[in-house]
Amino acid sequence: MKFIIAVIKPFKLDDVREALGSIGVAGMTISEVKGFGRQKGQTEIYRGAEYSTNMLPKVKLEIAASDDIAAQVVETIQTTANTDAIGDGKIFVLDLADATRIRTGEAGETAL
Amino acid sequence: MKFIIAVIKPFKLDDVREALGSIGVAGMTISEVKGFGRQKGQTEIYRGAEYSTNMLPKVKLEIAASDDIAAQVVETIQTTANTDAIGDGKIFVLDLADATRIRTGEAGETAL
Amino acid sequence: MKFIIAVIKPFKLDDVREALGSIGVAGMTISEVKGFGRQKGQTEIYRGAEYSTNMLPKVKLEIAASDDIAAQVVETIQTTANTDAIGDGKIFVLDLADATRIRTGEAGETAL
Amino acid sequence: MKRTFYSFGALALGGLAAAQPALAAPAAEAAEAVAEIAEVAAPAADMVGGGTAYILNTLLFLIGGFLVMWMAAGFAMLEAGLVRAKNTSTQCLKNIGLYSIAGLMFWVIGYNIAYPGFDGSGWFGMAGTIYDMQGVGEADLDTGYSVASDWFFQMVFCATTASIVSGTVAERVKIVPFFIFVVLLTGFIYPVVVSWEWGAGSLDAMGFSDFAGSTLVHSTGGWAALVGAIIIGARSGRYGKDGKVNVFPGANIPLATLGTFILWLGWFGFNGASQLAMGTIGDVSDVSKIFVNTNMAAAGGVVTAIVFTLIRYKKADVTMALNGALAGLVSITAEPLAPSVGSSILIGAVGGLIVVFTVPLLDKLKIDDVVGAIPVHLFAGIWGTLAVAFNTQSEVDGVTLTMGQQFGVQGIGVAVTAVFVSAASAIVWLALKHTIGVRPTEEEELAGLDQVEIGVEAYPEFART
Amino acid sequence: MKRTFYSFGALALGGLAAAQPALAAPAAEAAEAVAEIAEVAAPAADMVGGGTAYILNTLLFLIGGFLVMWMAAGFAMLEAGLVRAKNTSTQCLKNIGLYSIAGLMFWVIGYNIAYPGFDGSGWFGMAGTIYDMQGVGEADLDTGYSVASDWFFQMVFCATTASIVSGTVAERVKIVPFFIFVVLLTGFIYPVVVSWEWGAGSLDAMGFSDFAGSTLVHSTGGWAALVGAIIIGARSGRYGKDGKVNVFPGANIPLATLGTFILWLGWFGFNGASQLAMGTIGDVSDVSKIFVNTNMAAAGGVVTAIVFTLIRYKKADVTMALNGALAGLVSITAEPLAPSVGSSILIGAVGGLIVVFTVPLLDKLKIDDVVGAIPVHLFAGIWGTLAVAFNTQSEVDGVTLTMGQQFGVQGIGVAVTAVFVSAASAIVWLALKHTIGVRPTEEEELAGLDQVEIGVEAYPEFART
Amino acid sequence: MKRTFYSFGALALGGLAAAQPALAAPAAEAAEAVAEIAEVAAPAADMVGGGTAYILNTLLFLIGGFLVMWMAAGFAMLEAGLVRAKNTSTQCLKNIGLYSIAGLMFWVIGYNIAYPGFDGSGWFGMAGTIYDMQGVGEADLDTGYSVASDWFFQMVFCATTASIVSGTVAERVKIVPFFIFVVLLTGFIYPVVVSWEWGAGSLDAMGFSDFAGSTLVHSTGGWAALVGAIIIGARSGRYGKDGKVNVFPGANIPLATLGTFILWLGWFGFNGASQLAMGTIGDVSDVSKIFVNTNMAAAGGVVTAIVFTLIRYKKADVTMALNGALAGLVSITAEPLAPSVGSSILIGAVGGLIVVFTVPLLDKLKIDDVVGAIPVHLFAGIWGTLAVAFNTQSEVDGVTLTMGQQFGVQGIGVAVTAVFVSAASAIVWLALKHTIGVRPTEEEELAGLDQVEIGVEAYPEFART
Ligand SMILES: Nc1ncnc2c1ncn2[C@@H]1O[C@H](COP(=O)(O)OP(=O)(O)O)[C@@H](O)[C@H]1O
Ligand SMILES: Nc1ncnc2c1ncn2[C@@H]1O[C@H](COP(=O)(O)OP(=O)(O)O)[C@@H](O)[C@H]1O
Ligand SMILES: Nc1ncnc2c1ncn2[C@@H]1O[C@H](COP(=O)(O)OP(=O)(O)O)[C@@H](O)[C@H]1O
Repeated sequence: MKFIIAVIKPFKLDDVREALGSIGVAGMTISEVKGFGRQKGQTEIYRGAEYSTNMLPKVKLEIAASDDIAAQVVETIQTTANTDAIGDGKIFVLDLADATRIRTGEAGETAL
Repeated sequence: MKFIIAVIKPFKLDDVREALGSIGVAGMTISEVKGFGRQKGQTEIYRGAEYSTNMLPKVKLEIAASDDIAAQVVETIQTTANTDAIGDGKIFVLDLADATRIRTGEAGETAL
Repeated sequence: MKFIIAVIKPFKLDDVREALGSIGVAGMTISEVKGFGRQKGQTEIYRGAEYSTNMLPKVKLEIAASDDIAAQVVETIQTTANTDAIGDGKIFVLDLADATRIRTGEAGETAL
Repeated sequence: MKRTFYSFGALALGGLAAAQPALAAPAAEAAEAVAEIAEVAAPAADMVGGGTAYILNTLLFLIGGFLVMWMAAGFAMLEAGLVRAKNTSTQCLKNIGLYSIAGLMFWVIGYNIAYPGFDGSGWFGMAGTIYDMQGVGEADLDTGYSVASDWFFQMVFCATTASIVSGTVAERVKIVPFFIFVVLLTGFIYPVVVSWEWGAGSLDAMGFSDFAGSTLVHSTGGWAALVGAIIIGARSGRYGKDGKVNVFPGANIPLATLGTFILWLGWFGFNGASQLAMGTIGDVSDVSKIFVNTNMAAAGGVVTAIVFTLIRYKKADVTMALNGALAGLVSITAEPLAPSVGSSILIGAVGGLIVVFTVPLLDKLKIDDVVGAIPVHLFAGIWGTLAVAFNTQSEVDGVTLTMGQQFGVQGIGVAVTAVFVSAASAIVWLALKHTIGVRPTEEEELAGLDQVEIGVEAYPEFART
Repeated sequence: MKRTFYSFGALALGGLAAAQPALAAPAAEAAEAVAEIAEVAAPAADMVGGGTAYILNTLLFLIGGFLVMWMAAGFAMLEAGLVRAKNTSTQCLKNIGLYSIAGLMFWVIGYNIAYPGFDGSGWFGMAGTIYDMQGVGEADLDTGYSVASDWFFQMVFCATTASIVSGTVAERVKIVPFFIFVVLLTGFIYPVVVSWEWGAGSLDAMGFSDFAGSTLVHSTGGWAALVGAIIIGARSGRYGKDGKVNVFPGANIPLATLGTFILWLGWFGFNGASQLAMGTIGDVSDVSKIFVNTNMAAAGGVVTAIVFTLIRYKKADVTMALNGALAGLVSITAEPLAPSVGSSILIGAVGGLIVVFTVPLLDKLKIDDVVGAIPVHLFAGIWGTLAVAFNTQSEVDGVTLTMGQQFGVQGIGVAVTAVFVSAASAIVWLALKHTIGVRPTEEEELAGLDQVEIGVEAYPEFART
Repeated sequence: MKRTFYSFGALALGGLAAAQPALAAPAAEAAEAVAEIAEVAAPAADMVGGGTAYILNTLLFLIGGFLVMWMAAGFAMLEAGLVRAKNTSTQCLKNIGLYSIAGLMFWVIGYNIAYPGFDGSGWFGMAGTIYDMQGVGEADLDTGYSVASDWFFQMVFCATTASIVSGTVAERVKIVPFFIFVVLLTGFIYPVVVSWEWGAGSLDAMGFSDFAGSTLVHSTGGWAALVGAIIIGARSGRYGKDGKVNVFPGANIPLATLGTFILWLGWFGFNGASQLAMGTIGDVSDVSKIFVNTNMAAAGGVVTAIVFTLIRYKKADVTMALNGALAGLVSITAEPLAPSVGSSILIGAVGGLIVVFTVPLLDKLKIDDVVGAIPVHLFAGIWGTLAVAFNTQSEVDGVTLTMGQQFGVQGIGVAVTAVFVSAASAIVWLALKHTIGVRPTEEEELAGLDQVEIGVEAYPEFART
């Protein structure tokens, strides 16, 4: 099993979720994060003082997926979240040793 | 060492924390997330337009644990966070290659 | 590749980011979390009732790094975020199986 | 003091005297009588004509009325700030709803129960049902002020009573039963209590004195809230095993602060316009004194609460300071005119102390009062009502009561209000509980009423549950 | 009713009569005339002298004026609460900016277009450009009130009109084009409409009646908003394929609630001080009645909106209750004096119903109105204007209109306002669109106007979007 | 202008003249005198009797008083919106506490220092300690207004001064030393400055003119704030190495906007009621003019700030627009009556400009002013005080000053206030610093004062630190 972490632009969330749904991903966990990378934030002026945060709002998805569909999940995210603009984000894939569904206690792939 | 990620219902947090404390888990990192899964959100009406977010508030726990107690941690979370209702959440276990305590620089299991 | 998760005190964020920048880390993802550990929160009084949350605000950094610099990243964080006080935080290192840049579809180390 | 219609049959003394309403406190009355005589002797040009007095009296009601109306916003903000984010929209809805219902009910029946035309005594009466506002063009100099302005001013007091309840029982009462309770509180329970005193009923006859409503308004709301809190029970999870109090911090402290400032501002109308007249220099000077005393009692409450919490807890809990201000205000409400400034500060300070002591006490008793309305409105209201005796003694059948007697009478007023309001509220709450039900399910309560009952989150973009 | 300068040439009847302005409704007028005669017969001491009446009339304008000024804060909070967090700072800036611009423009030119000195009819005129406030020390008893107080009161109405627009077109209009629109709306479009009725122009001559501005203020703002919403288009992503309405919930419901309470409070000034005088007991009693009716119409709107949404959606959407209050207020604004309390509640209740029905309707038409200003100000404004006919019939050339005729005249007023304001607004919005552009780029809109145009996030520490 | 007790010995001219207080500006005075004579010739029915004038004067103080009291809420919201979330509860507590302390201190000693009974000159005096409010029933027609209403109005000004300081030194001063400073500021420093001018002291004798307190209130608060900011130092981490200014954005912009609107509203009371009388048609007309000028100066400040920041930074920083409004208001406060509307706009606009220029300037000097109170209250206050000379020249010993002389005198007033307030404040701040300490530890400051001093987070559910 794989644990996939994707950082995307917030407004792409709905599209990505729909696309993942259509390839059979039933669940995911979402959090709001700040991203720091090549994409630079706007220079802001607050009361005459310039500042640029460089920390841009991003959305992080965490998806546990079976090995079969992991590659497809990555590809789907990559194509759907893509805007060809800097700051589109990253997808990280980690190995997932085990998974448990709290409600039933089921473990392994059936827990996903 | 294992890196355990658990997604639970928010109101179970205190119970889970206490239960983990009693089996010797000294630390964890907690964040608020939105969960997407089988459990469906309520249909809401805002100014006459229906919508259902499907994104439900959840709490995510991240716990680094030694191999000895990892299984016990998973079990404790599973039994404590369980309400037998859909949406109780998941526990994911990843392998943890290394850990460091910032204050002392200690590494490995002693850092936990 | 490594996936490094660091939990630090919030006010150390800018210093750590700068230090990491100077050793060539171009990106990272940041989130606000609550930490539970040896460091105890203040006992608060709200309307005559005592409570202590024990949940302290922390900042979590997630950094994907090539194997070459992973150790240096850990060390840099450890030395920069250190205040010699309890609650300085932890650094966890996981193996990263794969990484993809959404904008270009590049995979592996070049995606970082 | 009676808030009755008074008719100016005898205009003989000229406009000045005509516009002089009955006074609250006999002591003050005597003093003013002297002043009046002096004034009557003054050049005629200095007299205030009856028409002018009518306008000024009416204007006092209008200004006082809009200031007290504004208190509805104050309660809404205070409560919205002190509940958890997941119940904030519900609290907003309850507050705008209760203010609206209070207005409707006070018109449908309330006013005519509050002012039943008692002839010096009585515990229940009705002067009809729907209140007949004077028609356009029927302004009558003899009433001394516009009838509609008086009704407006009375109505906003009625709404205040309901606001008190909504704060205590927040976060665990569904909106429909809550609104039904409000209908009965504002249409029946509150007006009955008012009739005893301002409606020239039996309490008034005994010499009970409640200038602007420490008992009639605040304690009435307070008892209804207390009984509600007991019958409904605490918020789910609020009291743990072995006496542990789980803290549910208010979600938005600046809003609670704003609410308190709004209430403070509104209280100038609440107490000041309860003078009921400003058509003479005596009256307008009294209104001024009331403004000062009201302000200083609140200041006394704030400072006491801050100092006391600093000493006891080493921290200055801002919500206690806010409650302290309100307790000071409630305390002075029963008699904001007669006390000296110094006494007013003291009266308010005791109110502040009461709050900081009784808020944790209620928690010990597992009575869950979300915003502290019971300490503020009920306990400080009782204190203020009793404290009247220090500064004013009523005249009953031509004899002025001793301070001790006045205490007795004030106590009687507190007691009958307690019995009646508690009983009536208990009946209503219990009836609701055993019919349509008052509380959401535990799961709904955990999810928050906003999700379940309103469908609109208060802070959808940053609420974290 | 005309809001013209009236001069008191004939002071023969004494101060009392002198201070009695022309009345809104002939029916009421007749009734008051009777009362007046009775009053004149009363002892001279009860008359209100001309000087006193002048002061009281002026005071009404000042109090009414600051209450309506306060409505600018109400709109700001309502809108700040109902937009998404990423556009909140922009909405705050727009509101404080538009209030400022309205004041400047109404002075530079607006007032003299609104009050061009029509002689009983006219559609456009100017009495000069910059309004010449009376100098210090030039107070003139004959004007009956201070000219500056009247100007102040008129000015805040002008600002209200602009506030309405800002709510509808929020979240997608850049600040510079928005402010340019405000300049033209407050300096030209609004004043022209006002001149037809309060400026003694042609609508007034026909017998059209709009006491405090359901049409002149609210519908004018509403038409400008509607035309703007159509020309500018919906917020990016608001309407999906196949008719799906994407919900963008307001970021801060307590602020929206506060805004509504502020508006409700301000409306006592809006309607009450539109009586334009309180120097007689008749006038001040009318003001009182207006307070009551205004309040009750709002209450009717709230209760209707709550009951209706509960029945239809099983939830009580708090934003609908807030809109219901405002719709009730707008509905009663065209005639807050003549109706009985019961009629007022009904008029407001219909307003509330209109809102809950038309808010989703606009979404069906893909007209994106962020805060519901079109249902509240335009639709309820039209309803209120037509409903005048039930309660008041004007006298034209000495003949009182029938109810049917009055309906007709009210309809004409609604229609000409619709045509003129829509056309004028369309020209301005289209001109802006095709020159400097009205909307930000889609990317900027997604990022939020606060980032792009203001540089200051509204809630930097917890906004998430 | 003197704000002294004036006694109406000579009632010879009848009520009208009797109620006419001394006027602010000789120029205006002359003009009004003419008007008055005309009025006196008018029919007696148009005169305002002494009793009526007394009531109206008192009413002005009461309305003005509650409006200025409301400014305390405005400062609280402005500051709560502009500090970081972790210090918001503290800021709320400080604001409600300081308002309370100001009331108490102004009663304990302040008023009697402010009005020491100087006989045309003097720099320090005391007319006793605790202020003796008039008793109930002791209303005296000769005072021309209720003494308590005057005290109330004066007291709220005193509170304003303290509010100014709290904004500048926010986020880094512990509550106990802060409150001690407030005790001394409101009980001693502010009253002394007031005594020089409104207390008929030496500045007044020189012909210095400060109608409603650009110097006496705003600059006094401003100097105390400036000296405090210097002695206390900047917030930890605010100024980086090599001149880098670290931006700490305000946590809640809509609250700051609300605060500004509240202040704007309150300012109608601040300036308008500083006319001190409305018992004549001249006075009430002046009050009206003051309303207009006050509003237009604020509008000028807003528009200037928006236009200027748009040009300079390509963004319209909303916090600058808010500060612009306040700077416009402060600028016109020294003389809101005499200028024409056009001049008022200009005076306000310059105030707005001053703010946008000096806010970054203070940062260059590493003077950390959290809310911009120094630019708004001190710099714009100085500007407004000097600008008086353009519009008004005082009469000293029967001779009217030239504009140049008036500038000189205004400068002297600014200078002595600067010296005295700075010195006195420095002594207090330094004494506090070297005894109980003013600042929290750096760790505490990082954690936020809410955690350390109050124990209550402002937004516990979504604050992210
Ligand atoms: N090394 C990294 N580790 C973790 N997250 C990263 C890393 N580099 C970038 N990110 C995340 O990806 C986002 C986009 O990266 P950025 O460099 O701005 O653009 P791009 O993905 O187009 O190269 C960043 O905002 C950050 O959240
Ligand atoms: N494949 C997944 N990857 C990551 N998180 C998941 C996944 N599936 C579910 N979750 C998380 O677990 C929560 C509960 O899942 P859900 O399917 O609703 O119920 P249950 O756990 O009872 O099957 C979700 O809200 C989501 O946060
Ligand atoms: N076992 C753990 N798993 C995950 N996070 C942990 C663990 N232990 C500690 N942490 C995180 O590290 C933070 C600091 O830990 P703490 O025990 O308080 O101090 P220290 O790091 O100095 O030993 C905690 O607040 C928590 O966020």
